Amino acid sequence: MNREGINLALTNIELQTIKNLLKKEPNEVERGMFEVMWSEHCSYKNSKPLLKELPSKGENVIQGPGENAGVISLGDGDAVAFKIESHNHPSAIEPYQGASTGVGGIIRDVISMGARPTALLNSLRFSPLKTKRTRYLFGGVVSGIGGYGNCVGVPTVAGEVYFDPSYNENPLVNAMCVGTLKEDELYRGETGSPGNLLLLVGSKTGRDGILGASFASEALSGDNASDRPSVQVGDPFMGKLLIETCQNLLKTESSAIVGLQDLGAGGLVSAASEMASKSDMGVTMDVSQVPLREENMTPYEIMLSESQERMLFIVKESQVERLRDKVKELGLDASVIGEVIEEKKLIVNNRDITVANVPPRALTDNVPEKLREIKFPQYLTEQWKQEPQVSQKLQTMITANNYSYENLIINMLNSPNIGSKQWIYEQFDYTVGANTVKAPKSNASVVRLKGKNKGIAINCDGNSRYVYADPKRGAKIAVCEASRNLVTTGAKPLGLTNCLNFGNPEKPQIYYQLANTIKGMKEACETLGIPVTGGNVSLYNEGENEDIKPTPVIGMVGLVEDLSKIMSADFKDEGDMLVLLGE
Amino acid sequence: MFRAQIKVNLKTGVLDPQGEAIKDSLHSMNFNEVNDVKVGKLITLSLEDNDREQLEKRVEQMCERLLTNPVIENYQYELVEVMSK
Amino acid sequence: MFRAQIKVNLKTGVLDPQGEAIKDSLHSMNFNEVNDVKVGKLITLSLEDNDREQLEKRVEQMCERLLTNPVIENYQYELVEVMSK
Amino acid sequence: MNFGIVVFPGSTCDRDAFHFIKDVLQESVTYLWYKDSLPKEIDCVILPGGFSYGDYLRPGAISAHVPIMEDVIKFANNGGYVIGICNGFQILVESGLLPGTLIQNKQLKFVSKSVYLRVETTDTPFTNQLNKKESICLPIAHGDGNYYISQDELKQLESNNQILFRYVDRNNEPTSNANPNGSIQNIAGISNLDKNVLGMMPHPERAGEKILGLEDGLKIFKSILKHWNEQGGDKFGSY
Ligand SMILES: Nc1ncnc2c1ncn2[C@@H]1O[C@H](COP(=O)(O)OP(=O)(O)O)[C@@H](O)[C@H]1O
Repeated sequence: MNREGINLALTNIELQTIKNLLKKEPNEVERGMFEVMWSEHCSYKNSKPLLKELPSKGENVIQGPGENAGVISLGDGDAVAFKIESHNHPSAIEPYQGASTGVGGIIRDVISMGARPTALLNSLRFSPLKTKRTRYLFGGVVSGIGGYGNCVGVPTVAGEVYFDPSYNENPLVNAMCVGTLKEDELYRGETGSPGNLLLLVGSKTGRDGILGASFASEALSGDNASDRPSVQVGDPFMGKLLIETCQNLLKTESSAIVGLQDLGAGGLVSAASEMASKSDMGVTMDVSQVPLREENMTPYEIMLSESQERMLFIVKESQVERLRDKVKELGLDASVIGEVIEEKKLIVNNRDITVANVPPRALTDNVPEKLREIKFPQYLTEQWKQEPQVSQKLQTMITANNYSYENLIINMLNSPNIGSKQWIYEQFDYTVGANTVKAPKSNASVVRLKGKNKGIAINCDGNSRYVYADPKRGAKIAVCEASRNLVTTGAKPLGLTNCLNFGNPEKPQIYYQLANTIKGMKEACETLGIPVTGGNVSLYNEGENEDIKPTPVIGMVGLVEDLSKIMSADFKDEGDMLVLLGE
Repeated sequence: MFRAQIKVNLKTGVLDPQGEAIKDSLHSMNFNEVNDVKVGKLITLSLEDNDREQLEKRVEQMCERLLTNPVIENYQYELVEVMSK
Repeated sequence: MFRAQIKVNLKTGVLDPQGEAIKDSLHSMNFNEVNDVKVGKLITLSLEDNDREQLEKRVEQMCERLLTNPVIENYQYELVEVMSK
Repeated sequence: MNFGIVVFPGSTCDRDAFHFIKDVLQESVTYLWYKDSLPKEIDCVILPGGFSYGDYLRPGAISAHVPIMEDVIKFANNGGYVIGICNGFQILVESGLLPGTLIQNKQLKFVSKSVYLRVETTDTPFTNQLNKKESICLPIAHGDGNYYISQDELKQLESNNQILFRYVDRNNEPTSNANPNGSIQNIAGISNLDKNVLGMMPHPERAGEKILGLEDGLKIFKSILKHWNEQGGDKFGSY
């Protein structure tokens, strides 16, 4: 989970709820823990009631929403783990690092399920590249995505990008990762029984992202300078070592490892409390055992730090030393920082002083959910009235400009939304891994499973202009487009993940867009029989003047049963016939 | 004619994985006296102008607008007068 | 305790695409007084030793064996004594 | 034939090369950990692609100094086959086994695509199964593949036939448009003077299977097998 959309300010109602839950006034550390865990990004307080409606079951679903990534069976004991996530706000502040840490974060979500990352995708939304600032942001984001993915050796096989002025202040950067695993090698964020130990693996902990929490969900202001300290810097080299270390440990030490969880938004607080409450256990931790990168860090900072490239392993006490040595041999820090306990408490100590003591469930489950006011947006009333006139308008435009079919086509191809995306994908290593059967320049990309005649087809889609014009239908179109793209390569769609990028949910018209988008997605998924195995919500994407167009991005995964039967869109032979199917 | 030498370094607290990797490598080569390594950039500009005060302002603008990334880097510069060729 | 500040620059004649690109950008931003841009590295080492002469040799070895690539780069360094904490 | 693939921290193409040797070429292959020494039975060392040590300082610079490289240098100086692909090429120039150096791509951007290469020399252990001036197609994916060497040394490379591959266009010409990274004279791969060390930026190990779309990489490895067999196979080796 990456930091995004965190609104630190707890409301009075929330503060009162916390007091009731704790039966006391929270101290500074405890309050910070609640602020992060009850933020929009960690708690989904604005969207949870709506998301419950999405179908998440299916015969192939091994893991639905609730874990770091969804997992779907590919048959014969093979499975695929996948998830999409936004890193919009950090990318608007520091495009290279923002995008790069976004990729790193989604990779860790997938490795924490026990999978080896096999492909990356991304979905980008920017203002048309007319200003220096936008070009700087766009260029930085593209090279940041490549900078991380290329360096860790996971191919970036597909993506999509749209340009629209509504993303001027809030560009969108969504990253998706797909990993493969054996069904019986699935891991979850579980603590197991009391006495198991918490082994923190990876980079040292610094002050990354701590002060930044407050900016992320508040409207981005023009003066980014004040946001500086919040920027997280990724270290893909460490990220690569983390992938290999996790794979190595999970394959060779499975009897010693009980569960694992990546550290993202909310850092240690989030990882520890989520694992504890899922497993109905408690945890004690000692912040003095956390390897630090900077001097004089307070317990508050250590608990909330969002330093990248860290994972939390839960391991059996008897084997911890061997594991620790092995991790160090592989080039990473490893430190025992706590223990699983029976009592359902998250107890944070600094040596022998207790600095926080809260029930894990209070952090993860008890946030007051918000069903917001919904109002039919004014702009739709007007737009829908005009709808019948649209084709007429188009015709008038064509006649007025004396467009021939030829220059109409050239004009369309000239639009950055339709034209070639070569400038982007040539910066991404899409062949590393020697599994890429189709990518890019195809409707969906296909990566094979080595040693088998089958593969995974993947892509992501979401045309926000349609969603803006009609949230419910637009969402259906997005799901259908994604599944069509899979089907046309010869794959059977198996499941989807989604990223809901929206404006300020406190505005009733925006909440209308969100609620109806989810409704549309639900209907399309039910009709097509495609389960939703996870996703991510990014709200408060608003600038000073406007909210972004509602932008659900659908990431879909399908199975290619026979690689020799893949279809591609290029013309094959002279004389072949073109056939139009459908309405 | 002036020459500006601009030293660009990462701000304190910003992760510097490169410095760490170089330090480890130096240690493995038995340069154990090395305690810490930082890697920054050194940008040298040749400037066709003779007004030092004016140039100072210009160099600062260049640093802030293009040469450095104010989000994670800070800089220092020196202006030295040089003979034109 | 000493600090070594090592300036690494490209040898003359070696293509410097980064310097060229920065120069073009600066020109397009109307910093037309910029004649030439060179981008090098600034490596700062903290050294746990007090023998300056000995350290000079060591720093040169580090530069030649790891820190610089003699095919394309040259270097200069300064050693400054600093107070240990 | 026994291939050994060195795994540096941050290697990313080690597994691709392993798969290629084992499943496609069907020869024996082992991973070699960078901290260990080079086992005696290895006939050919592969330095794989990737971002060893995150490309920090200069690509390949830190890796050139890890323990196993001392052995690899001895092995190469005794005539053992060494192949450096992409980051492996960068490690070879940093360790002094190959002349010149690789700097940042002229466009200052990472470049990932398929390129055409012209085979310039066939009289080597790596190209004897290719025809002179044959055009082959391989993927590249790198940010620092811009080969640079002084004019004097370049002349030596040429007169000793050490330039093995050049980037060319579809007409088999080394034009500047066909040059993906600014390399001097479109150089994509070179060997040492004795022709037992190969460094190349393109990835032959990603191009050996029909399903992946490109197969020309196979010819390079078939060349090595042929050369090794001609030298007496098992009886050769053991440096
Ligand atoms: N941001 C991106 N990252 C990676 N690949 C991309 C990106 N944007 C587009 N592509 C790739 O470029 C190709 C063309 O994209 P697009 O124009 O969106 O095609 P289509 O509309 O046919 O899906 C596709 O293969 C797509 O995966």
